[in-house]
Amino acid sequence: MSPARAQPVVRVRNLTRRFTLKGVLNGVDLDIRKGEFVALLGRSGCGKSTLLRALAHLDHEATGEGEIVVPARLSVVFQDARLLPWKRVLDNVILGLDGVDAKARGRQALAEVELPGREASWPYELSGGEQQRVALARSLVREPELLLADEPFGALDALTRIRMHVLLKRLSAVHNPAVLLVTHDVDEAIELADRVVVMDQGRIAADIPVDLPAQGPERSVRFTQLRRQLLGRLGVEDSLAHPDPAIA
Amino acid sequence: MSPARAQPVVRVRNLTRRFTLKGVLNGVDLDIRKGEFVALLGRSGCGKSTLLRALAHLDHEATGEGEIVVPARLSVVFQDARLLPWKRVLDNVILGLDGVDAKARGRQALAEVELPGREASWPYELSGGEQQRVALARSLVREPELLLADEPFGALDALTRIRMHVLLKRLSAVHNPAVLLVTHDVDEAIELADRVVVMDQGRIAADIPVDLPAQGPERSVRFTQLRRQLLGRLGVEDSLAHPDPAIA
Amino acid sequence: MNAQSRTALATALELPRGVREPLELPAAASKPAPARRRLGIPAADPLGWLLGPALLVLVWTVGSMTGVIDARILPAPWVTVSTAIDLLREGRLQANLLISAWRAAQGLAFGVAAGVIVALIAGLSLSGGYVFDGLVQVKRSIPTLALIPLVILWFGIGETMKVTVIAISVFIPIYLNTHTALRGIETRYVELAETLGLSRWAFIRQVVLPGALPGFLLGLRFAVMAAWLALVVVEQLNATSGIGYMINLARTYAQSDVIVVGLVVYALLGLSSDLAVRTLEARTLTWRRTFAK
Amino acid sequence: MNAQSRTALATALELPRGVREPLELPAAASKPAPARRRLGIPAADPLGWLLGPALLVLVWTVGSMTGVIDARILPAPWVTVSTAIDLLREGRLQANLLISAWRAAQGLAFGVAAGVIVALIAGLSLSGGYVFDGLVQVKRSIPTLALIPLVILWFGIGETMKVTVIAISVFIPIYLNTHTALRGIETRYVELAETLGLSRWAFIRQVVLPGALPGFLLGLRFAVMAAWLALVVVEQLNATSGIGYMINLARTYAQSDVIVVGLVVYALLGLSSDLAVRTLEARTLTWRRTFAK
Amino acid sequence: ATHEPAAKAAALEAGQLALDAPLPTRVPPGVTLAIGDPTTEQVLKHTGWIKDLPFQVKWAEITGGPAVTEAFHAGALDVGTVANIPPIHAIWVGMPVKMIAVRFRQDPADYPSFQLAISPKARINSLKDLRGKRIAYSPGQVQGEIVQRVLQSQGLTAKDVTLIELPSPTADVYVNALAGGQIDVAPIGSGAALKRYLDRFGTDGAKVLKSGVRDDFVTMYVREETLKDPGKAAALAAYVKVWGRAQAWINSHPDEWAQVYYVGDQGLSPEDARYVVQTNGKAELPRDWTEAIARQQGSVDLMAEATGRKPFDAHRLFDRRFETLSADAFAEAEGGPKLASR
Ligand SMILES: Nc1ncnc2c1ncn2[C@@H]1O[C@H](COP(=O)(O)OP(=O)(O)OP(=O)(O)O)[C@@H](O)[C@H]1O
Ligand SMILES: Nc1ncnc2c1ncn2[C@@H]1O[C@H](COP(=O)(O)OP(=O)(O)OP(=O)(O)O)[C@@H](O)[C@H]1O
Ligand SMILES: [Mg+2]
Ligand SMILES: [Mg+2]
Repeated sequence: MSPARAQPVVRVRNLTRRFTLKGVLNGVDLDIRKGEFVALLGRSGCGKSTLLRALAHLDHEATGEGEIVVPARLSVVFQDARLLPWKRVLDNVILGLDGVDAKARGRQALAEVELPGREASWPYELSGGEQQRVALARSLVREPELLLADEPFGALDALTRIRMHVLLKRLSAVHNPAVLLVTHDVDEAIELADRVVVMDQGRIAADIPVDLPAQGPERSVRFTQLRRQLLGRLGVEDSLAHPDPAIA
Repeated sequence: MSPARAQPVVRVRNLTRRFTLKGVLNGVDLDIRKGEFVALLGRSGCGKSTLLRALAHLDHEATGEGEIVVPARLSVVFQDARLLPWKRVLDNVILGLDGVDAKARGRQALAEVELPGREASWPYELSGGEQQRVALARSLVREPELLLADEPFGALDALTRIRMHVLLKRLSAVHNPAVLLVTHDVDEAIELADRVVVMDQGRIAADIPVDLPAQGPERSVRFTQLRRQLLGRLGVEDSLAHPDPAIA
Repeated sequence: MNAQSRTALATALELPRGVREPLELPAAASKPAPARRRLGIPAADPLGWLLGPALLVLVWTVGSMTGVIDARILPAPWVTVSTAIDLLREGRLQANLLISAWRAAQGLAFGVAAGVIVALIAGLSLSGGYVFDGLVQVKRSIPTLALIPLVILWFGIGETMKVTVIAISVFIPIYLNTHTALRGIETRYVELAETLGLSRWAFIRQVVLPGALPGFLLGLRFAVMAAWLALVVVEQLNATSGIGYMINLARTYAQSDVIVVGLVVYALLGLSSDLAVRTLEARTLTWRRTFAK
Repeated sequence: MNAQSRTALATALELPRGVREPLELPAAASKPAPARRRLGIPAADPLGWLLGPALLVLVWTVGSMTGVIDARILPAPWVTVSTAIDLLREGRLQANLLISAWRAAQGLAFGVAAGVIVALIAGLSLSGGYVFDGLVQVKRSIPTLALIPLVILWFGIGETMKVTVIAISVFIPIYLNTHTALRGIETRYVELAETLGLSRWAFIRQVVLPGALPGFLLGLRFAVMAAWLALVVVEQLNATSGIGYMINLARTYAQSDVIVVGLVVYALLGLSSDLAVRTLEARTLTWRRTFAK
Repeated sequence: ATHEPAAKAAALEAGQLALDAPLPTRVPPGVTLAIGDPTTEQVLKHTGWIKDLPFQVKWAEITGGPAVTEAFHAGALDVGTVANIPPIHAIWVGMPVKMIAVRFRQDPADYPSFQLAISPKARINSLKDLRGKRIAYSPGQVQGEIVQRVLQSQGLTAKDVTLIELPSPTADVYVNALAGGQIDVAPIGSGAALKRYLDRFGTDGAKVLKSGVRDDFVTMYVREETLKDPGKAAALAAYVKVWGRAQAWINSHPDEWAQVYYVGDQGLSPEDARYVVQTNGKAELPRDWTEAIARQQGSVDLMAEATGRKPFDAHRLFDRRFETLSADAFAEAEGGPKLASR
């Protein structure tokens, strides 16, 4: 979790992208260092997925310019699970991997996302959250240098979500990838990230390091502060911020 | 929001469903009265979508038995947005509606989900959250007697989500439909529902009325209690329940 | 109280509608709405498609019995059966069929292989598309009969020529369907393959081929039929055997009973080879969730 | 430091790879990895498919000039052109073409209409499927040539017969492609239509027809070609005009120069009508995001 | 062995045989002929004479003018057996050919190859009633020529009747068109098809009229290129002799022939087969081709007028070095030399 003070592995400068007439990214600058975990927040439709797709060299449809430097070994968790419908679950996970141990690694990854024994299922036989976890397993199993994840936990219940957080943290610590995680859950962002970035108007509107004390009551205070700050950035006023007035 | 003490409009008795060998629903009993708002919680893969599909008479693939009574005019928000790719956004919203005012109503619904001016977009031109909102608009515009919504807010940011909550509450108050809402967000469930139902092992494991005082500090206390109770039901222990220790 | 719809589901949900529910709910039952209309259709009986041909045979039989169908032009079914038995007893039918089937099988094999390979080349690269796509259009717009002189020139009048002509007829639908199907693979999956860093060959094997399989299989249904039908043309040329030759010969002598036997054999061949492809379809496309399987 | 991939994107992202980036990043540039491989292919040049036919003409010309191609079998391009000019001057080519085009258009219209309607009936109802599906298989497995005697009996030898035979040839690919496409519509969308309470007619109009459109259009590409090709068969029968008649007559008289003109005309007709269908495809399928449009 | 048009033509230049040089009598080893003559093939196989041929044969089931022309073009065939029209067209499309054998029928008036089948619905009792009727016409085929000659014989022109262009690669098209009343008259080959037509529709009033036109001209022809090959020329000379013998054998073994070819090979019933053999009449091979040339000249002129081509001297179609070869072999087999020319 401790980002090396090295050259950034992701370097984005003045990135612009537009669809036909509509400008979506209007000059995004972003650096991510090796091992750094960055969460990306922003309104629905603000251009988060567009940015991720640009980083993955997938925006063949958009026009635009700017500079992008990313590691060659990157891996994307798409906003939709995007499993190949004609491959069984395990084959989806190990797609494109070769080597004798691919199957074993795929099986282990499936077990880690709590889907042991579902190797031979077809994608259509999975629930929404199960599909999402298979997609996560597919990304994690290839130990990327850069993980781009577009709301990978959106369809998960509270407990499963927590387990996935633990998994992601553990794997991050081992393989030390740079991570850019899109999420709508502010708590999740604070909990997981080293830095939270908020997009607005096609730009990075805020770039806030998560400096939580390790433990104790200070941690909780800082957490609440950070949450309030981020929600404010997202346009949610204190009074609306949480249905539970105890927190507001 | 005040459920009439009438005959339930949804009546499910001893519903069982299995896929090939796997039993998913093992005797579900559920009543929903007219105007009642029920939230459905449960682990990923526990059978929530299966139950919704059974209520909508869509489970042609599963086998099973049991009794189902539902109103004829029901409307489903699927877990995937499920927009027809060959129809523009407005046409997707008013699909199957006729009458001269269909277009106007569709346009209004789009404005209500904060997508004014996107009538002529193709579904592929929408972001994930935008697609989800179009699907929501499509369900709301037909003023159903029963609304079955499968995680309709999963891909929305905090602010948009709050606005959608407000919208749903307002429309519910006007048209008084029965609502069954699947969500993974416990706070959302408490905030919106009259009753929260938790599924486990293919059964309704808990059926908890949301009896929040209207205002004041009692409300916040009861809110926290309810959340703890529900999270407990979902297997999340207090210490894990929230990344923010202030709440635990 | 609103209109209500009720269904009680027996073990098999595909039970015919209108089956009585085991449980009664008096209050709700007072105003039962019709069960939600099912727009999708239930799984078809695997032998249901026999109904159409059976009806055809029925019409033919009744028409022949009542004399509505002129037996001099279309011999009655029983005449056809007895002619067929005669032909079988003489051994002519089997022998011809065997030879034709061997020709068709060879042509099919070469045509399918060429069709898939060229479709891949033309579908997966811009320049391949430029070179082949127009050429295939030119080829398929030229009547096979008019090509025969050139084919004879290049491949002689022996078996090579016959197998080549069949292969060419097979090539077109395989190419066109496979090519269209693979160009129709959703971008989502192509993007996925790109981010997973799939090699071109892995991309073809894991994404393109399975994704284009439904289209290929439809092409195969056309192709199998094309192979049989091409026999009628090629077996006019320097053939002394084969089912196409048999029909052509019978036409020369206006032997309508033999012609009809030939046509019935064709129909049976067509139905059974189509059935074979469809079975293959059902086996290989289990992953598809579509309107009707 | 890891391998890095860099791309600087000019206004059009489809710029050829290898274009120099405007910004330099010295540290990162020291170890640039190849840009992520793009498996999808960029949009094709709309005239690119002309390359194949152009190559063909080139081979033909060079072959004829060097004498590799025997002029008695395949007359040289310039001979073909001058023959075509002669035919045009005599007015024969235009007249034949016009008559043929009118026949093809009529047959196409009837065949497409019948194909779509029967595909809907057979595709959307179990019993319709039972009745029609097998029948269509029977029909398509029987060689048209062998059916001609029966067709003559039922439809005479006039224009009706000709249009009917063309319509039948057109019917098969339209039916088969549309039927397969509509049965291949994803269950998701059928379910959606069910929950929205769409009427059967609205379901057909809003879900089935647009969903089956890609398949139908492929069928149309086959059908248009089938209409032209059927001319060669029907214009043998009681015709004194038409492009098929012209080719047939030239064949009996072994006039290879006229035959080749006919074939070239066929190739041009095929290419241009196929182009028309593809343009229609591009217009109506804007909503599709596929591997290559 | 005959699949090398251009290359072979060039190679031949050296050792070529002039078209007026005497035919070599010895067939060198290794000569192969591709012959499209299924009936003779059957006779030779049945009689075992096939083993005595002094050259290799590749039999081809290729009949009919267009198919033979295509196979000639492709160099896939050396010998074609057709009626008299296709060689004329071959000349016109620039492929020089020569006839190397000619076959007529004895009593051609009684044993016509083609007869005019009359639809049950047409009121036609004699050739005089043809005016204004719908007649099936297939340009380029011998059936077409017959129709034109019949009209000529009745003092009619194409304008006096309705010619319906309907090629008949197979008899069933004409039979059904007649039965359905789509056409009134069609020339159908005497034999099984005609018998079948009468059997089936005779009760409805279907009739058959003799055309009165001679249509018994059958010829064996080859490309000049083939004749320039001394080996092949020698083989051809040998073949026409065997062919003559085979014609005589057919004449003298009608029942055996019916059984061997029409029943055994073509799948007709014995009854039909006998009928066909009977209506085929007896072959006659003229020892003098003067008459054949005159008749052929008539055909050339007629076709030239019909198709707008340039007429030519029919003599160039005949290779008279072969004139007596087949006829002598035929006559010998028939039992002693008898002059068959009239
Ligand atoms: N192919 C496209 N053509 C036109 N507009 C597009 C296209 N793709 C995306 N857009 C538009 O660009 C904007 C940004 O989309 P993007 O998917 O990046 O949003 P997002 O931040 O990921 O939102 P969400 O949180 O809802 O997924 C949206 O307004 C969307 O409508
Ligand atoms: N068509 C199917 N065939 C076989 N198994 C299926 C099928 N559909 C669903 N299942 C299984 O049934 C179980 C319940 O699925 P369901 O979609 O109802 O879960 P869910 O509660 O909606 O989960 P989530 O919150 O992840 O969407 C899952 O374990 C799933 O794998
Ligand atoms: Mg997004
Ligand atoms: Mg679900």
